[in-house]
Amino acid sequence: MSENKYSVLNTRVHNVDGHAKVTGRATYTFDVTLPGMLYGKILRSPHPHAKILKIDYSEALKFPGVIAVVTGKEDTLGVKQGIWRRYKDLCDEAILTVDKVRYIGEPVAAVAAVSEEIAEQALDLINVDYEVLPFVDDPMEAIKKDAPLIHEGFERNVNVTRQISWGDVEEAFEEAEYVREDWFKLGGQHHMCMETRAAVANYTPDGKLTIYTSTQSAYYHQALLAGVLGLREGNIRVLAPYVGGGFGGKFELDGAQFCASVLSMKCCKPVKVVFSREEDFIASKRRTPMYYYVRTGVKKDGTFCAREAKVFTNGGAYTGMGATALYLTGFFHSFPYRWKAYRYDGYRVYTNSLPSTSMRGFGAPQAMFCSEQQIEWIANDLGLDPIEMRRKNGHYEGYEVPGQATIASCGLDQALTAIQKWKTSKGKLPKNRAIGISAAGFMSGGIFNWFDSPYSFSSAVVTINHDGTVELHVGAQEIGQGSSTTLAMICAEALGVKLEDIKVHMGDTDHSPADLGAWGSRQTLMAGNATKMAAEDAKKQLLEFANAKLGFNIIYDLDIKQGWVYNVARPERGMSYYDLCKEALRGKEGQRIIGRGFYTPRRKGMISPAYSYMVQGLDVEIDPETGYLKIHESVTAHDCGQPINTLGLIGQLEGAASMAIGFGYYEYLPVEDGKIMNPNLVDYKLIRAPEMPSCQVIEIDTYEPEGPYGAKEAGEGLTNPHAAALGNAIFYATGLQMKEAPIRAEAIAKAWKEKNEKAKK
Amino acid sequence: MIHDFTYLQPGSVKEALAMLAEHKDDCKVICGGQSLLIVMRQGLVQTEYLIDIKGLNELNYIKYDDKGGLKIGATTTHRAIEKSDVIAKKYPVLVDMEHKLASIQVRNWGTIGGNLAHADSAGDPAPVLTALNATVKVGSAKGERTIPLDEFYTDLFETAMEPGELVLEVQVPAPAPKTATAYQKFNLLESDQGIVAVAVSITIDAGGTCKEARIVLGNAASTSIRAKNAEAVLVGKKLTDALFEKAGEAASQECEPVGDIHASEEYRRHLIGVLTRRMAKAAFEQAKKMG
Amino acid sequence: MSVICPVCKKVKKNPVDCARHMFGTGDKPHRAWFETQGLSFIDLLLDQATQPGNKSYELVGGYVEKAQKDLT
Amino acid sequence: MEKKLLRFTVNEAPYEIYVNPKTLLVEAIRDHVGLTGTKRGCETVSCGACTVMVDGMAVKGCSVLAMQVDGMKITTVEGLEKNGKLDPIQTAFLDEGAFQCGFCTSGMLMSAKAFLDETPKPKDEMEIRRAMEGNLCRCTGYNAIIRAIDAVAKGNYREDKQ
Repeated sequence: MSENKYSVLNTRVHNVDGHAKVTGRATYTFDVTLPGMLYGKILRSPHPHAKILKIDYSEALKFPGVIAVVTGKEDTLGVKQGIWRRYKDLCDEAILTVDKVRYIGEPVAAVAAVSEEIAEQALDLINVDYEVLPFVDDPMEAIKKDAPLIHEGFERNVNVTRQISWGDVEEAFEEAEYVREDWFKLGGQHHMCMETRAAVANYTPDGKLTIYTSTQSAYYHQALLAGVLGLREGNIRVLAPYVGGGFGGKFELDGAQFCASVLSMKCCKPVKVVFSREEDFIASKRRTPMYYYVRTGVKKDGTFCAREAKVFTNGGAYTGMGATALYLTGFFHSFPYRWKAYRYDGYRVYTNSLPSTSMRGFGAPQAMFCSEQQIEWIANDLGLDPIEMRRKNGHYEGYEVPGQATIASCGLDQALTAIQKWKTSKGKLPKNRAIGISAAGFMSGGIFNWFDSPYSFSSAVVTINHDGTVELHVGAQEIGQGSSTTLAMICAEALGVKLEDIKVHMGDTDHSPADLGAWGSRQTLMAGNATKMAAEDAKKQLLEFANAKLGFNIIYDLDIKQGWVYNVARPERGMSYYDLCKEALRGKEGQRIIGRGFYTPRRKGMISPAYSYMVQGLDVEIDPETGYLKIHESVTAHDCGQPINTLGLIGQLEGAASMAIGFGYYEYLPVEDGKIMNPNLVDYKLIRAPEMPSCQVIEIDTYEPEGPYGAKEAGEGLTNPHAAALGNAIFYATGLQMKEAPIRAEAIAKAWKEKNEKAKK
Repeated sequence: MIHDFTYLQPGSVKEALAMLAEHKDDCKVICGGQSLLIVMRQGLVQTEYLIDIKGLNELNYIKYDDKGGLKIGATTTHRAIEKSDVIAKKYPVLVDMEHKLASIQVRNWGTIGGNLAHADSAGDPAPVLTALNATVKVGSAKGERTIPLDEFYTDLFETAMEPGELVLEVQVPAPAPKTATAYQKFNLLESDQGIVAVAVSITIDAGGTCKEARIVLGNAASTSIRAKNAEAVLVGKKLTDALFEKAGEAASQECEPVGDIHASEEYRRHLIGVLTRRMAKAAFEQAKKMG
Repeated sequence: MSVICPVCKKVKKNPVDCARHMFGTGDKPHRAWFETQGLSFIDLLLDQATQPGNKSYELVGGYVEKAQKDLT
Repeated sequence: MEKKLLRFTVNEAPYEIYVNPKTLLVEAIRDHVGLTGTKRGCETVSCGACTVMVDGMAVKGCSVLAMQVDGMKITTVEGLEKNGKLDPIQTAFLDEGAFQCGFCTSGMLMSAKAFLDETPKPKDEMEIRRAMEGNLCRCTGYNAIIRAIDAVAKGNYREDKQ
């Protein structure tokens, strides 16, 4: 590792919100109590598909302690909303449904009462007459001609189609000397945020709504709520001081936010709605389950020629963010390789089950499970070294993904070398133990303005007080990923001050500039750029004053570092930053120094301004007779450009690994008859400390010109490779090809048994 | 949401038994409550009276002597068993079992009596204690009686206890010579309940012939069950890998598991076979090493 | 042989490619064109998706070719 | 339902409160005493976010009736610091970045604290991992938490080393 040229960046610092979090002082929406607050509970559909004929809540209203009952038909504008505001067809969810339910758990009515218990008891007193309709919960069934229609106007339940292509696929397949095709099946996965969906809405008779909520994007929720409630955006204040996890599940409007708001508007009192863990499982969306067909053609020397994929995704009852997942899975299915010709046809299908949406990796983990295993099998079929085959076809700096993206920085080659070296160092492993590897790449800030925001993607305001303390106002959202610390570090580095000088203000739409929020791995790059620009703007103003004050020849350049304002040519000559601040404010008639910054990607293709690369290795022991997997070690070679927040980076990568291993092995989320079969933490298996392998991270040194200080994505992309790496380890240890994720122990044991029986014959 | 109940906190076993006699079917007993409170919260269990025996220290003990064997009072916590020196020395399998029973938090508060009375067929202690030939002492206002653990369970969440009876103690005979017990549950997360579990106790004679075998299956039927056909495969024989394999096959046939989202019936039978084979061999190997 | 999309007039390199573009775009005007030809957009789309080969693309490609003379 | 008098000590302060007997310990702490550092993440005694110490033992606050701790000493996350000075385990969590969203952190800290009090010298890393088995974290992948506990166990935070 080269010496750190920065004084704040890439050092180990305490998270700026750490003290509050380790002392129990951090107040989450879950902890918010307001004077006179009521508690809301949601009545949910027991049917996967039914018409609502009548809702009778008269008995519930008579129940002592019940203050209000709301239904979609009587108490809402019935606005169908969605995050794809540019495409009205895809705004298909009313949240509190008006006439029809389309999945088990869909909100049907909501009650506000003086206690949570009374609200819950009152739910039993609401009578709903349903006309139960035939339902379908699998996409391959839902596209059949006689399948029940879930949304009017969406024939054969096809919700969205997406195509990506370049090159002449037919011709490229003809050039191929070896073609392999496989079908894969990918399961859903639950975000399982430790803090369930929660909101405390407080509507006051002056027409203003304040809402505390657990969100990945305060601004999105401000705008989405304005749309469904008929309020001006500016009259809604969204507060999200601490958020107990998001992972892609908390930037759509949810039942807690909507029902708390509608109830509060009816009562003019604060109303708190917190999902139980079971509600969170059945009614807060999931990673998109998919059927994946992959056909790949290569030359005998391992050169990639063509790839074709057809994908059917189980969209569940509504669109949500699912249309983007459909696009991104197709795009990242090509990653991180160069294909002469590539064709992806994706179909998102409505079904009567929990809606599917974005989740960490955003469609890519599904794609990589298929792609990276098939590549391994092809190398094996052809007797080629799989790492060299990947290297031969990999992206490189300057490569253009035809019509899609230009790769400005790429550490794939070095990452492959690092993993190759680690693999070699392990030597020969004992029986039933093998190393599986997988490569991946990911975006660094999604360029999708489906939301049609008129604001910059990210904005920041830096205000310098007379004592040198700095107020950093950003709309970025801290959800645990560490962005408040990362942005504070960028601000401190750019200004040349200490991290302790920075106070970060985020998670409050009244006091932070708009920002699209925490999704698509965008905060470090986009909010980071905006922060850097704002800090540099403020610094420029300070230096103007310093120039005047210090009286150097104008040919000299000034800078600030670690609180010292100095002449770059003569660093010992200068003055204290803190003294400078005091005087600079006087020079501005007492006004504070304010710097502004923003970032909106331009001319950066359709997906992202930059891409991260990684190669993942897993050392796995398999008990093939039972299907039990023990992961001994996880090693990641990772190119995220310039590391900013050292501890945060390691934490993000380890956290991603835990979630990715869950996707690959533990986190089975079965749906039968439209019903999630394990909506609790006893039956839904989350990896725990004893099972979590040690993780080693090898940083690959690259510089991303579009990123702040050369930084790019870390933390989301690493959800992509583990499932395939697990599959590849199983393949080398047992010869089995596992085509369904999560790879279930039972499936391994069964395949092993069948293989042995076949061998006996 | 837990339904309301009247909370009773007896100061002695006698008082507890009197309360049980008075309220019979209208009451439930809570001890550590690590399982009971979950089902009460789900609304699956409602009760008019809840008798809390957690504080009954007269049932909180671990006693051992070579003649009478081990006696564990009902309100003894899992953690106390896990950390008991005498149990570690005499019944190491019990300590191993407790290590992987849920989490430290649960073991700190949960009790052996509560666990056995809850009668979850996936519970860890029952198969191990049954393999160790344990007996449960139960009491009521009318008196006390003992029930061998392999007759204690009648159905899922059902025991042979009459209304008004309370688990007082678990009794485990002193270990016989050249006897070893092995236990394993199969799960993906090591302290989860077992998808299936197998405990095997094997006694061999000086020549290495199997004198006695007790094979107990967890979560392979509505209660933990003895695999008597599998035991018969081993008893009276010089033990070999082929016999362990056969015992496994017998166990996988005689168990009565049901399929659920965690495992199909077929997979559970398969796992029972594999684990029976492995545990029988493990117990045998340990017994061989004993003097 | 390059062709012009009969709906949005985009130039595509051949009729099959143009058919694929029309399915891929799939917006109201493109779907409506299928109806005018007496074709079912969604049925052809799903036939293409679920069956091997390019039958739907080739079929629609034929209609695209026929439509060319009215476009120039 | 007749309320019962519960007397207990929370973070060394005595409390007398009246509760419905079905009140869980975590509800007594959060809703009656008003200490919201202790969280709840499930209804099935699975996640450990509600872990507190009862007479020095780590216990899940959702698995215990409040009445069962009558007369006992409870320590919550708010009770870890003394006169504004953080407990070594809190500092170690900061130094290792052993938290992200922070929602599981209080429970993690209480499990870790109880474990270290009981086992000042764990024999290996797996012993620490097993001690934390009852606490779920969705963000960190646990390893940073294990490193923090290990650092305290190794004595890096002893007074004489500070």
